[in-house]
Amino acid sequence: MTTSPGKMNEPVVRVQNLAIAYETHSGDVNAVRDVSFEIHRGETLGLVGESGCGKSTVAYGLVNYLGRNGKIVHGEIIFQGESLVGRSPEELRKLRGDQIAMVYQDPMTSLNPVLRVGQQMTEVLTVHRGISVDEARTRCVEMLRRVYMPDPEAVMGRYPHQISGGQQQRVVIAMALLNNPALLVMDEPTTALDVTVEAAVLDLVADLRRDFDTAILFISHNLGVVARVSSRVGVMYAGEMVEQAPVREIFAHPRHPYTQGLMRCVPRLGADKAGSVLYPIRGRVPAPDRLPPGCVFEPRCDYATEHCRQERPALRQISNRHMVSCLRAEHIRASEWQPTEDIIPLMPAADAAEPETILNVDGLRTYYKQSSGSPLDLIGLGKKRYVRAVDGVSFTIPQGKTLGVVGESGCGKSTLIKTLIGLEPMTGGAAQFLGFDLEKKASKRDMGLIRELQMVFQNPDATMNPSYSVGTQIERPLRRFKVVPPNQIHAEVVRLLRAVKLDEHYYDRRPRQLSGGEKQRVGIARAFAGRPDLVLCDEPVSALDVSVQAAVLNLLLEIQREQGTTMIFIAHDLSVVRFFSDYVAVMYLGQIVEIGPAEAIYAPPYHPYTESLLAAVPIPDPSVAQQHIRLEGSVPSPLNPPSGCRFHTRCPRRQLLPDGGAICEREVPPMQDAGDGHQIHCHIPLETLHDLEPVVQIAA
Amino acid sequence: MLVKDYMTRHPILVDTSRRVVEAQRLMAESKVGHLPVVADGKRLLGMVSRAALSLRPEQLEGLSFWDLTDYMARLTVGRVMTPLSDIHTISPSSTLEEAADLMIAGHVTALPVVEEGGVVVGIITQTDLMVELRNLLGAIEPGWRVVLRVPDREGEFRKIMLALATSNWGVMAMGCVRSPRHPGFWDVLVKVRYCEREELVAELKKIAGQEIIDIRETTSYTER
Amino acid sequence: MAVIEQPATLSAPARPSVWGKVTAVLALLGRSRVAIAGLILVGFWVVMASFADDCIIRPACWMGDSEAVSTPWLARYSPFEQFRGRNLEGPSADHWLGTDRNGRDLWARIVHGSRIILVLAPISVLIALAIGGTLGLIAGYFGGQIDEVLMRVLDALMAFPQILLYLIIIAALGPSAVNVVLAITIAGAPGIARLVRSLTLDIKTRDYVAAAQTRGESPWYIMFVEILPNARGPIIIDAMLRVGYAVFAIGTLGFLGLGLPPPSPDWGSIVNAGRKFIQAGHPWDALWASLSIASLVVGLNLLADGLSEELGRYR
Amino acid sequence: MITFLLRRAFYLILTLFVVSIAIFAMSEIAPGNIAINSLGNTITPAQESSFNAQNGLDQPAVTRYIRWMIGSDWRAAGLIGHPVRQIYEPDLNRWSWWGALPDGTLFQNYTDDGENMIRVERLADGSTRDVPLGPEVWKTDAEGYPVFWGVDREGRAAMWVRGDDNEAWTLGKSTWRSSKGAPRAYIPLQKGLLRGDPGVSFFTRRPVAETLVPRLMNTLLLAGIAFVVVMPLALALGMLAGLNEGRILDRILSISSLVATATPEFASGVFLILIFSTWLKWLPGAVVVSSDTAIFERPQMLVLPIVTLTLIELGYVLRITRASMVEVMRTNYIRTATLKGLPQWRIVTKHALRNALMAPITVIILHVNWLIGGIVVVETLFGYPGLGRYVMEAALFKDVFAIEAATMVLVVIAVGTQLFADLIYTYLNPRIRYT
Repeated sequence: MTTSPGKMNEPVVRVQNLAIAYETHSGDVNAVRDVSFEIHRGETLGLVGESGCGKSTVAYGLVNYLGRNGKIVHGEIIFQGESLVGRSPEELRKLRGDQIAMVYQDPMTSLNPVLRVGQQMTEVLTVHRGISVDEARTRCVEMLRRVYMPDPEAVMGRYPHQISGGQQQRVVIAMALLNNPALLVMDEPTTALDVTVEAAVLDLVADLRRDFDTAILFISHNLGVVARVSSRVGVMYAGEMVEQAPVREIFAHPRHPYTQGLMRCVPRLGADKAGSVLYPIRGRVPAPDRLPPGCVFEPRCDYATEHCRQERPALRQISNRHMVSCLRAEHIRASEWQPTEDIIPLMPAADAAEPETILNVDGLRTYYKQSSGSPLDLIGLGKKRYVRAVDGVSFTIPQGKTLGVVGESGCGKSTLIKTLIGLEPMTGGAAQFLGFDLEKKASKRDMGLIRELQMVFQNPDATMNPSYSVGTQIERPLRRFKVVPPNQIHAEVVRLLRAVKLDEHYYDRRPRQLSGGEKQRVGIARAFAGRPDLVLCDEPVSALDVSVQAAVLNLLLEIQREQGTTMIFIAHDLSVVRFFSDYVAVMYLGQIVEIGPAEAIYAPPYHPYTESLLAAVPIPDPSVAQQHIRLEGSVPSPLNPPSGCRFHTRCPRRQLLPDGGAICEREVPPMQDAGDGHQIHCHIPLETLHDLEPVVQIAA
Repeated sequence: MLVKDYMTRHPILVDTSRRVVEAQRLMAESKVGHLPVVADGKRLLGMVSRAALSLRPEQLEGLSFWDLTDYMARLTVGRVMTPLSDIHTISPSSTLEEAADLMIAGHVTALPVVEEGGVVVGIITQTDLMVELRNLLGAIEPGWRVVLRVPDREGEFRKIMLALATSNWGVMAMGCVRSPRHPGFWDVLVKVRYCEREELVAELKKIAGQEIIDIRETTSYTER
Repeated sequence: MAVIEQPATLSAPARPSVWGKVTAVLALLGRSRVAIAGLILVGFWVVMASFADDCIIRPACWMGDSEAVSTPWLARYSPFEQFRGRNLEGPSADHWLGTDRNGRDLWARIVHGSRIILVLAPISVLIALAIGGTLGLIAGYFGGQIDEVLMRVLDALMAFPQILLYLIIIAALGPSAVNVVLAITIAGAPGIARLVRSLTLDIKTRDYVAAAQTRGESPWYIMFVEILPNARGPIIIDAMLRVGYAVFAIGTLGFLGLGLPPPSPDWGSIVNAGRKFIQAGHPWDALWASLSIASLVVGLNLLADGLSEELGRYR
Repeated sequence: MITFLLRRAFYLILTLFVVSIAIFAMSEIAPGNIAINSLGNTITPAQESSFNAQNGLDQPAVTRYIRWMIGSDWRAAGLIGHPVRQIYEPDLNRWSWWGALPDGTLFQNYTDDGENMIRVERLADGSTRDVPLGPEVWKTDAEGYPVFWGVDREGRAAMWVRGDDNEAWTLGKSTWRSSKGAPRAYIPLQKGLLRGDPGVSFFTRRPVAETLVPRLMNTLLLAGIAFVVVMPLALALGMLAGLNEGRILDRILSISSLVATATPEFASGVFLILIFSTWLKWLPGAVVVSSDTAIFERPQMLVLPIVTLTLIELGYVLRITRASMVEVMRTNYIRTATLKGLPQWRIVTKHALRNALMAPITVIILHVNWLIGGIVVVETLFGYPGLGRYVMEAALFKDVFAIEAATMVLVVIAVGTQLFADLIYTYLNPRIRYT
């Protein structure tokens, strides 16, 4: 029996032609223009788009919190039948936290560090309801229990820094729901969280929407997340809403070229580089003060015509509940799209016959010393404790192949490659690379070794030194490694710039004049300047927007194919790792729990941890069925890892073993070989693991 | 089947200080017939309906045009609402029957749903109950609607259940009510699908003492 | 001020010339009224100090060759010339600000005093910057035991009230220009070291530093080429404030009789000498010198304040 | 949390130790000889060495540091065989050292000829009587000399050698006096800084503590009043400016506070004297007192020094508080509080205040160092009899023990306030309280 949506068909909130501008030195800049949408009770509208598209501005415009220099210049926000624009601050204050609530991106900074969780929650009730603190406390505890917070009474008495990130976000959500708001605005609520925690929070959001009949505006840059929680999806580009449709409809039949482009940028889970291609969208999002005169997407659109250059399209209905702002929406089909010539599909690298092993890591350990915090430390007598960041990792990589490493944050994947490259001292074990021992720190290594081992970094804003020009920074490794004679350095820099698809004008550019993707390209050029044999990539694309991410991945693949470089590739996005890597290692608490060829990792048999990770990945396709496996609790401290199998405290598959997996607590799990170099460290027999249902039903 | 599952959550609320004309516009634009009147923090103070908002001539007697404008401008929702003491409220954990009973008893068409502490969490209207009655009896998908008249004694109901269960048909709805004009009998409505009319009739005819008084095929309903 | 009013272009030219940088900074300053006020105050004293006499065009004079006789320009008289019978006079056409008890022209003394202070203060800050900056870089970059020991020592120095440091140093070594610079350097270096250390701790976690490490660069290269240039913004603003403090400190030392030995026209010494005559109805010495030092320090602070505010706005 | 505080306390004690060595070392390397500084440059080498020996200046630096810090009486008592005690002699208005016999009798020693030691016993009424001692008092030391350790008439532990005719020079009222049969070695008796005795000034020949303590009290009074005036005012105004960031009130407060902090105390003091004393004649422009403790006679004398001190501190604290408030008001948790629909006053008092106070409290209290500088200047400018002026005078006259003692007192105050700042910070910041 269906629940009745009630007889009131009026939406909770209706936004009409909203335009928001920010005052700057050079006049008003329209961050959001002409945005319209409505959200009904119990409905979630997902808002997606790359950074700088005005998603968050819409969210804060909705609660009328635009800072001193932001203002609504045009349009209406009708909330529960009445306009929010032009209301007095006192009226708005009464609505906020009562009828309209908000959940934020970064839960840690959104909670006041000096007030206990309980104080922060109860005041929402005492202020809006005027009830006693005791009564408010009972209600808060109830609400915390409702958001599946373990031990809610205790949490009420804690300070925000004493609970984990996922729990903080639950507190923020519970706080938002205390007054049973009609509208809940969620601004990237899971972006700061790990994939497993994200999955749990998204489940919670779906639950709450059903139980509270709340209208939710859910903002995310991640197509997979939006696909999981939304009932309808709006796509924003450069401050405008370009397409809006029910979630299944938009993922099955995207009509706007931008939406289509976004979907072509992200690898599907299970796709690999041999069988599929990522097509980045060329160009970048225009700044709000330099918009093209016609369609905002026209400069990046493959279908643009003269007409598009002159006329700005409006959002219009093209079928039942599907709206799009494209003049040519009826004429374009996603299936008939052909890549333009400047995006060349990559050919799979020819498989050399049995390549030789280039890197051999055996039992690698990296510990950090941490003081125990006892007063004895002052005089050096305190007991030393060690953070076991990497604790006995072994693997080999054949020449020219890519090893992907995945795992939650804090699993030691970054420490692993920092140790290999010599940024962190090795505590134990051995690593051999081309006959060199990797025991020493980088500053003490042989120049020949340094040259062959380079790294690509995560944060595009920090990868380049802001004080020097692009050319100077690429020159430095060339001079240092004496790659080319000094008189040819300039030519070589230009060649490298071209290789990363930047023209020579970039030679004199400063980092601040570059976009994130361009900076990352320069970082790649610098890493590859010495023609290294092994390049370690530390989340090179995770800080980039999806369209840029695709371009950078393609670039790395292309250089790898040309130079035959071996790579270790770290990412938290399992789809990207699957796409990019030949082999994949899954790490948990400093150890590899599963390693093997990429295709083998993503199908049974898998380690229960891998299985949970796969179940948690948000997939940008609402038609894909995913099993519901969720990890309990948070990652234990690497200071004091659990005995036996380190995963036993959270393992959802322990009951497959006799007596509930008592052995997992006692004994280190054996390595089980599933053939073809696929190794699983688990007590559960391979056959049992093999019979598990695949987590993701990947459509052929 | 509790009120909380069938009420409309997050109803539009008005403040006591709101002017009557504004409330009228709000009701018209939002297509609602009732507005709970609240003070700070959604605490219920009363209700207004369209009828309550419409002005009665005697109220305006003897007012000049200017007085009238002034009167209208000052007339607030708080002055015309039915105060809390005069209205029926219902808790979210009450049953639908209780809601219906309250409406019948109080001659009202809508009830505010109020939590402990007087906080409005929803509103339930006659229409909501009608929708549920319809769904209860007919579900919303096509099938055979059969009404049987059965004697008022133990075991009759069981016979129908047995007949339907052995045949593996889908039973979508079932309801029984005392026959309005035939004391000693019950009218039982069943909605069945995945079967042919003949099979259904044949099977039900086998039951002694019961009579098919109506059988018809229903198709679709307004979606709500 | 036409140059200042010109708004800075958002996308800087590909190869910014030195002049381009200067105009960019001026344009940034031009946005802030506070900074302009500071610039005018400081500029006034810089002009006075530069053109007090013809010293600026005679290199012999730069080296402190006291034999050479300077021709007064803006100062009108020599700061040491005593006008007989005209001691303790108020302002007049002959002596704009009056004369002191020895019949010396106060305007000439004030103007020459600005030269002393505007030479000594920046020099002491530069030396403190060099020492403190290096220590801060070393402590921040290497961390561990080196950091621990260095910071303990610097903390101890900072726990020491600065005035006592000045007193003890000057008391131990005697008043002279060199000792004044030394005292201010020793007092200022720990603060700079702390600032640079905290900046280094932040910057050294950036990926470009890791990139340099993976190239096997030497620690000194990383500290001075990769880290230091990126710390320059806060350091420059801090240095500007510190020049203000240094002026403040030099004045205070002079006032306490620990500054430059007489007859040097040190502002602090002028106040110290002149305060005896305040009650006697001749407040001019103390008043002018106090006003001068206050205006210079306030100017420097306004400049630093305006600059940091504008920089902050674009960060 | 305990660990954090212990750690801080440990470092502060370490700091104090380092500072004490530094102060000692600095007065050590100061050019010029204490003897010459104290006695003038006409003294003969014999007089100088005698002076040095009597004052323990012939000892190595380490020994003198230890004596300065933890005293020399325990060492002397060990050598004498009797405890030594410091008593006040009312008729002479001074403190002096005596040895104490087991029955409690106080004594000093002298000899006229190097053979017969005489014990001067002090009677209850303050008079003395001489008791000759027998030859058995001479003990043979490690090098075979017959020696006697006692307390000499000047109150120093001293070692006589039997049969010695050593000549000692002492400066009387104005003339040098030479005496025979003087001790060979001296240990000037003092309790040491840690036990509250910073020694005797070479300049005034009075115990340093005697002058230092009242001066310190005067200074604490001045600084205390200034502090009590400044803190609430500056914090409140700073908050006000921070909450009205960019508005006209903020502008006025910011600029005037900048001017107030940037103007050196002696300059603002001169302005205040000119305005309120010379021109308006409302208040006295200097503190003139008959004795160090008489500052309460005319409280209005205190006004200008306090205002001068207040101005500079007020500006500084106001600016820090404002900056902190502005920063806090931009944080995400204030955004959360606003979007929770809390009233503005509640956001400010409950959410912003404590966070905004956290940064300034530590910085402000660390600024005590700066305040000390201000105190020295203000006391000098207004002629206020406080510790600041005492330090100044001691520095000018190179009165080593006075400089050392006053400096240590000021450093202890500075360092102590740091510990206090840490305590407050810990109280305000739960991140440290619960780790």
